[in-house]
Amino acid sequence: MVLAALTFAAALLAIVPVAIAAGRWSRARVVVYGASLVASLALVLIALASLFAPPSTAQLPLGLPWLGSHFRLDALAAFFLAVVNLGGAAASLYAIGFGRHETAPSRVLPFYPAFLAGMSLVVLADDAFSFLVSWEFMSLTSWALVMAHHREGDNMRAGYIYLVMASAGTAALILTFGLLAGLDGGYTFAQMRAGHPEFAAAILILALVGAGSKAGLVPLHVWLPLAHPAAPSHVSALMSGVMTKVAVYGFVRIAFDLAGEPAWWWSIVVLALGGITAVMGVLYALMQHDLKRLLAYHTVENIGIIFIGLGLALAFKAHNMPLAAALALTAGLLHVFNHSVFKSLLFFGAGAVLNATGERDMEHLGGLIHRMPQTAFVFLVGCAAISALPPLNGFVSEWLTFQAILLSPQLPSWGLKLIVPAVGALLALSAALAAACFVKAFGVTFLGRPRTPAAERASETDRFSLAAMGFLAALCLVAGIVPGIFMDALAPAVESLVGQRLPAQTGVQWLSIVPIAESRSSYNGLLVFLFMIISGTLAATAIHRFASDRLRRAPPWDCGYPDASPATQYTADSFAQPIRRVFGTVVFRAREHVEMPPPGDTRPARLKVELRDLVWDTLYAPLATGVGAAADRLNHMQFLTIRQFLSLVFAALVILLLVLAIWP
Amino acid sequence: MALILDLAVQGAQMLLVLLLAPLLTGLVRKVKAHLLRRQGPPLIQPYRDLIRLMRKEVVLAENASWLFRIIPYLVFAATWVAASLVPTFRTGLLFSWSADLIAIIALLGSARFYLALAGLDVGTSFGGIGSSREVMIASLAEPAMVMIVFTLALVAGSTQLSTMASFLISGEVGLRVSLGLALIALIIVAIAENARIPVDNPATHLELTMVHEAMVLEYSGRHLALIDLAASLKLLLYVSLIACLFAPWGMAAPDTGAAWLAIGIAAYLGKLALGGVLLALFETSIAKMRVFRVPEFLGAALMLGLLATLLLFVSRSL
Amino acid sequence: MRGLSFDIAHMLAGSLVLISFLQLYQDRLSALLNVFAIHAFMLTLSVAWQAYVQAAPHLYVTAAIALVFKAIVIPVALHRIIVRLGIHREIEKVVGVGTAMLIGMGLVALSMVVMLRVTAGADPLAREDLAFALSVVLLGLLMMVTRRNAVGQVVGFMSLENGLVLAATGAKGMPLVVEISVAFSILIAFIVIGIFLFRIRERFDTVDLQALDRFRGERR
Amino acid sequence: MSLDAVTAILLIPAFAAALMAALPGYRATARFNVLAALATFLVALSLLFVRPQPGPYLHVDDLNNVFIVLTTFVGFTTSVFSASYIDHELEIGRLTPTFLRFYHAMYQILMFAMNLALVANNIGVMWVAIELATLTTVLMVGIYRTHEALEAAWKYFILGSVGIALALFGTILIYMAARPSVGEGLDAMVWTTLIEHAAAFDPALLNVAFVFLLLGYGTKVGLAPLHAWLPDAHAEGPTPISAVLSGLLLNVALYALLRFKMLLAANPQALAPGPLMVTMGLISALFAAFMLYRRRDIKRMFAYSSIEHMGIITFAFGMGGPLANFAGLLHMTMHSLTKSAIFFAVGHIAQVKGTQRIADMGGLTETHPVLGWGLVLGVVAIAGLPPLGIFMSEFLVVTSTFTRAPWLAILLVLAILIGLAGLFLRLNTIAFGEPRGPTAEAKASYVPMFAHLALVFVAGIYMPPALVTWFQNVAKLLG
Repeated sequence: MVLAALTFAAALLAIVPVAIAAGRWSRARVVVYGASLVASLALVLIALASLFAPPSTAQLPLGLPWLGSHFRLDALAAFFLAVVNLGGAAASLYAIGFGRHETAPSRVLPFYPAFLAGMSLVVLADDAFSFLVSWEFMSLTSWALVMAHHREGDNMRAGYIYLVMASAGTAALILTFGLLAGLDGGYTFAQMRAGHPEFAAAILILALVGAGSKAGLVPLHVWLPLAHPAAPSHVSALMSGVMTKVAVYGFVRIAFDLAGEPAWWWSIVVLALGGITAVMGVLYALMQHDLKRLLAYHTVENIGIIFIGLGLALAFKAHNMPLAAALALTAGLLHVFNHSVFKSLLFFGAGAVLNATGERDMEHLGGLIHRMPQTAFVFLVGCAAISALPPLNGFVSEWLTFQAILLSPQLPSWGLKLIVPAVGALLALSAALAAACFVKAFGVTFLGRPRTPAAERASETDRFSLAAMGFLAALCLVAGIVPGIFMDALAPAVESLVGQRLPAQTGVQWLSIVPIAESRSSYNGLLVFLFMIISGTLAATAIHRFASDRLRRAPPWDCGYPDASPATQYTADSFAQPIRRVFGTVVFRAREHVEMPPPGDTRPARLKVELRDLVWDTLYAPLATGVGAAADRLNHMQFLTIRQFLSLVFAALVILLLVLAIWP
Repeated sequence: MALILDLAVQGAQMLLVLLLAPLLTGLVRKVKAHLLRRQGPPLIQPYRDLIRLMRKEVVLAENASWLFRIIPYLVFAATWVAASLVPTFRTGLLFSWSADLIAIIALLGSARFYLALAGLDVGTSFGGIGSSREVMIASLAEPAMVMIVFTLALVAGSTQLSTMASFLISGEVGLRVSLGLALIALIIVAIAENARIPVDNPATHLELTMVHEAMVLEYSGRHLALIDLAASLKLLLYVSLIACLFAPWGMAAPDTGAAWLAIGIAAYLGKLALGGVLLALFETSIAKMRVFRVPEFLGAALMLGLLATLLLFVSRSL
Repeated sequence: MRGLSFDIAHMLAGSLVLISFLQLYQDRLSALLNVFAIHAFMLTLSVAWQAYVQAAPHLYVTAAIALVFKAIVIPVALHRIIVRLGIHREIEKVVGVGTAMLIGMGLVALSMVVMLRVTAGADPLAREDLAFALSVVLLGLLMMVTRRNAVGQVVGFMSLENGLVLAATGAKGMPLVVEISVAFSILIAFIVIGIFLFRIRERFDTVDLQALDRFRGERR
Repeated sequence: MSLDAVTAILLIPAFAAALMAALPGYRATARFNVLAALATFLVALSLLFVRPQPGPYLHVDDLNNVFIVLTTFVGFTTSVFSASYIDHELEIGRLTPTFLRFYHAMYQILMFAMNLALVANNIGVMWVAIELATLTTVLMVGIYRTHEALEAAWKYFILGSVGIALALFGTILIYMAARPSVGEGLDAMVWTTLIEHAAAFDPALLNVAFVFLLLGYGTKVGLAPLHAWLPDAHAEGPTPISAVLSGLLLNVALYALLRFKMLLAANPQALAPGPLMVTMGLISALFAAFMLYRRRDIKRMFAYSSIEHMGIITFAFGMGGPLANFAGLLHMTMHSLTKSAIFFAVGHIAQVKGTQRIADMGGLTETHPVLGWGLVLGVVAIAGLPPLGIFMSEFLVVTSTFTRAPWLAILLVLAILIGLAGLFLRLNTIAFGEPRGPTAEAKASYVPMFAHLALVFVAGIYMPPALVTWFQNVAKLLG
C-alpha cells in the first residue's frame, strides 16, 4: 500500500521537470494540473483503501545513509493522506480553469506538483529525517509559490517572513526529534515509540512551536495572513485548507504517538493556546476587508478549534478516560477534514471573484450574486458550513467538541476544571463571531449593489472552477447530513492513538450520530435537513397555492432621500463597527478619530480607524529591532584598522594562554 | 402502530406551535396595551395581519436577488423545525433525539444568519444597520446560551431536551444556585433573541433605534408574513423552552394515555399564558437601552452562564 | 662544560628578551632600527652557540642568514625608507612606554608560567630557551600592536620571528630550521618590498576615509 | 620518491605552472589550465583505489584523501569557470594578457601548494605548503591592483603572516613534545610516527602547542576574531579565487587543525581540544550570522557566510563523536561545493550587472532566469534547507549535540536561523522584485555551477554506501 502511495508521490515529483520543460507553453497548465489531478485522486483512493487496513511500511535506501528513509501508512497517515489529496485533487481541477488567468505560469507550474508531493510525503514519513526533509520541502515549494507574484504589493515581505518562520519551526522540530531520538540517535519513529524521552516538557513546547508555527497558532500566526493570500488562489486554498492540516498531523503524531504518555498539564497549555487562537483568529478576521486575508485569518480560528479538540483528547488520555478521549480526538480530526473542505471551497470562490473582478478588497465589490450566481451559491454553502450552521458539516464537528467539553467535569485535576469551561465559552464566542464574520464576507462581497465598475462587469467563472467548488459544496452537505460514516472512518486512527474507539455510528437507526449514549446526546443531520426542506417547501407551496404569488419590482425604501450612489451601502468596515466597539478596543487598541467639518463646510467628514496588532508589536517588532541593533553594533568590526585586527589576534592569544596558565 | 401514533403526536406538536405562536404574540400585545390603559388590538389580530399580508402582492426592491426571496422560507423553516423539537406538552417526541438543545440553538442561529444576509441584500443602509447590530447582539447572546446549555446539561447529564425535562421533572435535582443563575441568563438571552425591550423594540419604526425591524424593512407581503410568523414562533419557542426546563411539571411522559396528554396540553397553555403576561409586565416596566449598552447587558448573561458552569465543574469533584 | 654552555645559552636568550624590552622602550624609529639590529645580532650569537653546542653545522647557515639579512640588510634598507619618507624621527605609539613596559612584564611572566610548568620533564636548556622564545614572540606581537607605524610593525614582526628562530634552534635536532628561516626571510622581504611599493601609505592603516567607504563599500 | 600518484598530483600542477608562466597566448593557457586541473583530479581519483605507502614526507590516508579528491575536483570545476570568467575580464580590460599568464601560473601553484599541504606527512612541510598557498593567494587577491584590491591583499598578507608565525611556533612546540619519546631528527615531525607515540608526549606542552596552532591555522580558517582578512580578500579578488578560497583553502587550513586535534585526542592527559574549537566555532557562526545583515557587497556577504559555515564545521569537529564528525566532514564537503557554485553564479552576476553592490542588482529571476534561479538554489542550499546536502549535516550536528549539550545546540540553531534570515533578506532584493541594473545576456558557462548544485542535491537525499562507510572511517579516525 505504502509503496503504491510513494509511487504516486514520485509521479507528482516527476511532473516537475515536465512543467519546467513546458515553460510558457499555453496548454502546459492543462497537462500539469491534469496530471496532478490524476495522481492526487489515485492517492485519495489508496488512502481510503488503507484506512481500515493494517499499517504497511516500506524502506528506501535514501535519506540518512545508515538509516535509510522509512515510510509507513497507518490509519492516521491514511486519514491525513486522504485529506491532503482530496484538497489537492480539488485544487488541481479548479486550477485547470483558474490557471488560464495566471500571469506567470512558469513560476507556478513547476512548484505546484512538488508542493503536493511534499505534503503527501510528510504524512507518509516514518523517520525523523524523511519527515523533516518533506516538511521543509513543503515549506520551500509553498514559499516559491508565494513568491510567484513577487512584484505585487508586499508579497516579497510576506514570503520572507513566511520562510523565516517556517525555518524556525523546522528548527524547533529538529530539536524535538533530537530529544526523542536520544543519545544513540534512534531517528526512526519506531525507535522513538519504544524509547522513553525524559524532557517531556521541552518536547511538548518545541513540538507546539514547530507544528504550531506552521499551523498558525497564536502568537505564531503572523506569517499566515500575509503568505496565504499572496499565493495564487488555488495555492492559497491548499496552504490554508491542507498545509495547516499537515501541521496538525505533525503535532498529533508527536504528542499522541511518539512522545509516550502525556503529562496532565500538557492539555492545559494546548487548550489555552487553542481557545485564544480561536477567538483571536476570528476577531482578526472580522477586522479585515481583504477577502483572502479574511479567509486566512479564519484558518487561524479553525486551527484553534482543532487544537481545543486535541487538547481535550490529551486531557482525557492523561487521566485515562479513553472513550472521552476518543470523542474529543474524533471531533478534532473531523474538524480537520471539514475545514479542509470548506476552506478550500471558500478560497476557490475568492479566487473566482478575483479573476472576475481583479479585486480582493471587499470594499470594491458587491452585488456579485447577480453576475456570478453559481459561484455565489457555492460560496454561500461554504459560508454556512464554516459558520457551523446545521445541517452542514461545520456544525457536526463543533457539536462533537461541545459534547467532549461536557464530558470534562469528571477530570480530576483542578487546573482543567477551571480552564475547560472558559475554553468552552471561547469556543462558543468564536462560533458566533464566525457567523458574524461570514455574514459580512458574503453580504459585502456578493449582496447589495456593485461598488465599482469592476464589480459591475464581473462575469460567471469557468466550468472547471465551478465543478471543483460544486464538488466541495456537495461534500460539505454530505458530511453534514451523514456524519456517521466519516466518524467511523476516523475510528481506527483514533483507536490507534487513544486506545479506544467510539461506538460504530453507521449502525444507529435513521443514520443519526450518538457519540456516547442516545439518552445523553444525539444529532441527526439528515432528519434536520429533510425537516427544513419539507417545511420550507410546504410553506412555499401552500402560500403560492392558496394565497398570492404576485410580485412587483419597486425602488427600495429610501426614507425620502433618494440617492443612487452605492457608496451609501454598508461597507465591510461599517458592518464590523459594532463588534469592533465591543471587542476591538481591548484586543486591538482600536481608536476611531472622527473629523466632522463645521456646518456649512462642504468638506466630507472623515472617520479614521486605527488598529494595532499587539502580537506583532510585543513579540516580533522587538525581535527584529534587536537583531538589527546587534547587527549594527557588530558591523563596526568591518571597519577596524589592521592594527586593531592584530590586537584582536593578540588578545585571543593572551586569553588562551591565560586559560592554560590557570588550568588545573 | 406505535410509530404512527408517535408520528401523529409529533405532527400535532408541530401544528400546535404553529397555531399558538401568533396567539402568544397577540396576548403579549393585548396585555401590554391593557397595562398602558389602552384597549389594544384583539387577541387574534396577529392572525388577521398574517392572512392579509399573505394575500398582498410582494413589492420587491429592484436589485433584490434570488437569495432575498428564498430567505423568508429558510428562516421560517429553520425556526419552525426548532420550535417543533422543543417538548411542549409531552416529552420523548419521535424526532426529539434528532436534534438536541445545541442543535436547536444552532438552527435559530442559522435563521438569524440568513436574515442578516437579507438585510444586506438590497444595499440600503438600514439593512446594514440592522444586520450589523443583530450579529453584534448574537455574538454575545449565543455564547451565553451555550453556557446555559452547559449548565443544564451538566445538571441533567445530557443535552437532550426530553431527557433533561424528564430528569428535571423527577425532582432529584433539588434547588441549585447554578440553575438560578442559568434561569436569569436564559431570560436575558430570550429577551435579546426576540428583540424585545430593553434590547430592541418590536413596535418601533424609527430607523436608528431598530435592529430586527431594520433588517426586514424591505420585506413585504407573504415574505413579511413568514418572517413575522417565524418571529412569533421564536418567542413561543423560548417561552416553552423556559417552561420545559424550569417548569416541566404536568408534562406528559412518553408512554402515557390521552388523559395525560390533555393535562399536558392544558398545563402547557397555562405556562404560555403566564410567560406572555410576565413578558408584557417586564417590557412595560423597563425602558429601551442604547445599542451600545446592550453588550453589557448580554455580557452579564454570559458571565452568569460561565459562573454557573464553573460552579458545576467545581462542585463535581466535591 | 655542560653547565657553562647552558649558562651562555641562557645569557644570550635572556639578553634577547632584554633587547626586546629595549625595543618597546624606543620611540624614535631610527633608534628602534638600531636596537633591532642588536637584537638580530644577539640572535645570531645564540644560534651560532646552539650550532656549536648541538654540533649541528647547518645551524651556522641560519646564523649567517640572521646576521647578514636581519642585522645588516634589512635595517639599512629600512633606514633608507624612513629617511625617504621623512618619518625617521616620528613618535608613533598607541600606548605610553610605561604601560607598554608593564604589559611586556605581564607577558613575560605569563610565558614563564606557561612554559616552566609545561615542560617539567624536558631538559632545562630547552625549557629556558622556550620560555624566552615565547616571551620574545609575545613582545614582538605587543610591539606590532602598539606601533602605528608600518616600519615599527615590521620591526615588531621581525623580532617576533627572531623569537621563532630562537625556539627552533633551541629545539635540539629540529630539521628544516634553515628552510624555515629562509622562508621567513622571504616573507619579510615581501613585507619590506610592500612598504616600498605602497609608500603612499606609510602606515598600515592610514587610508583616507572616503576611500575606505568606497572600498569596504558598506558604510552609509 | 618513486613517481606514484601522490607525487603526480604535486608534479602536474608544478610543471603546469612553469609551462604557463612561459607560454604566451592566454586562451591556450586557460585551456591548458583546465587540462592540468582535470589531470590532477583524475590522478587524485586513482588514489581512491591504489594508495602508496606513506613516506617520510608524503602519505595518503582516509582523512586527507577526502580533502584531496574534493580539492582537485573543485580546482578543476573552478578552472572551467575561470576560463569563461577571465574572457569577460579581458574584454572589459580589467586584466591584461600578461597578468593572465601570471594568474594561471599562480592558480596552478596554489593547487600545488594545497595538494602538498594535504599529502604532507611532515608538519614542517605542511606548514611551508600552507605559507606558500597563502602567499600565492595574496598575490592573486591583489591582481586587479585597484586601491581596494591592494588594501585587501595587504591586510590578508599581514594577518596571514602573523598567523603563519604563530602556527610555526606551535609546530616547534609539537616537535619539542615529540622529541623525548620519538627521538631527535626528522621522525619527530612525521605524522605517522607522531600519532603512534602521541600518548607518551608531554601533555601540557601539547596544550600550548595546540593554542598556537589553533590561532595560527585558525586565522586561515577564518574563525572569528581572526577572520578580518577573509571578507575583503573574497570581495576584492577575482571571483574564481574567491571560490577557491572559500571552497578549498579554508578546508586545507581546517585539515591542518584536525590533524593536530587528532594528535591531542590521542593523548589522554592533554586537555581536550574540543571545547576550544566549539567555542571558537560558535563565536564565528554567531558573529558572521549577524554580520550578514549590513552587507552591501554581494561577494563580501557570501564571504561572511563562509565564516559562519566554517564556524559550524569547527563546532561539529569540536563536539566530536562519530555522528558529529561525520556531520562535520559532510558539511565541509557540501559547503565547498555549494559555496563555490554560489561564487560561480555571483561572478557572472557581477559581470552582467557591472557591480558587486547588492543595491544595484535586482529581479534576477526575471532578467536572467538561469543565473537567478541558480543563485536562489545555491542560497537555499547554503542556508541549510532540504532537500539539499547541508540540511543533512546540520540536522546531524544539531540532533547529536542537543542531547549532550542543549544550550550549545540552541545557540547553534540560533546562529543558523539568524544567518538564514540575513541571507534571504538580501536574496529577496537580488533575485526578486523589480529588475534593476543592466539586463544584457550573460555569456556564462553554467555547467560547473549546476554540476556542483546537482551533487549537493543528490547528496541531500542519497549518499552512496561506499562514500558513507569511507566518511564513517574518517569520523572514527577523528575520534
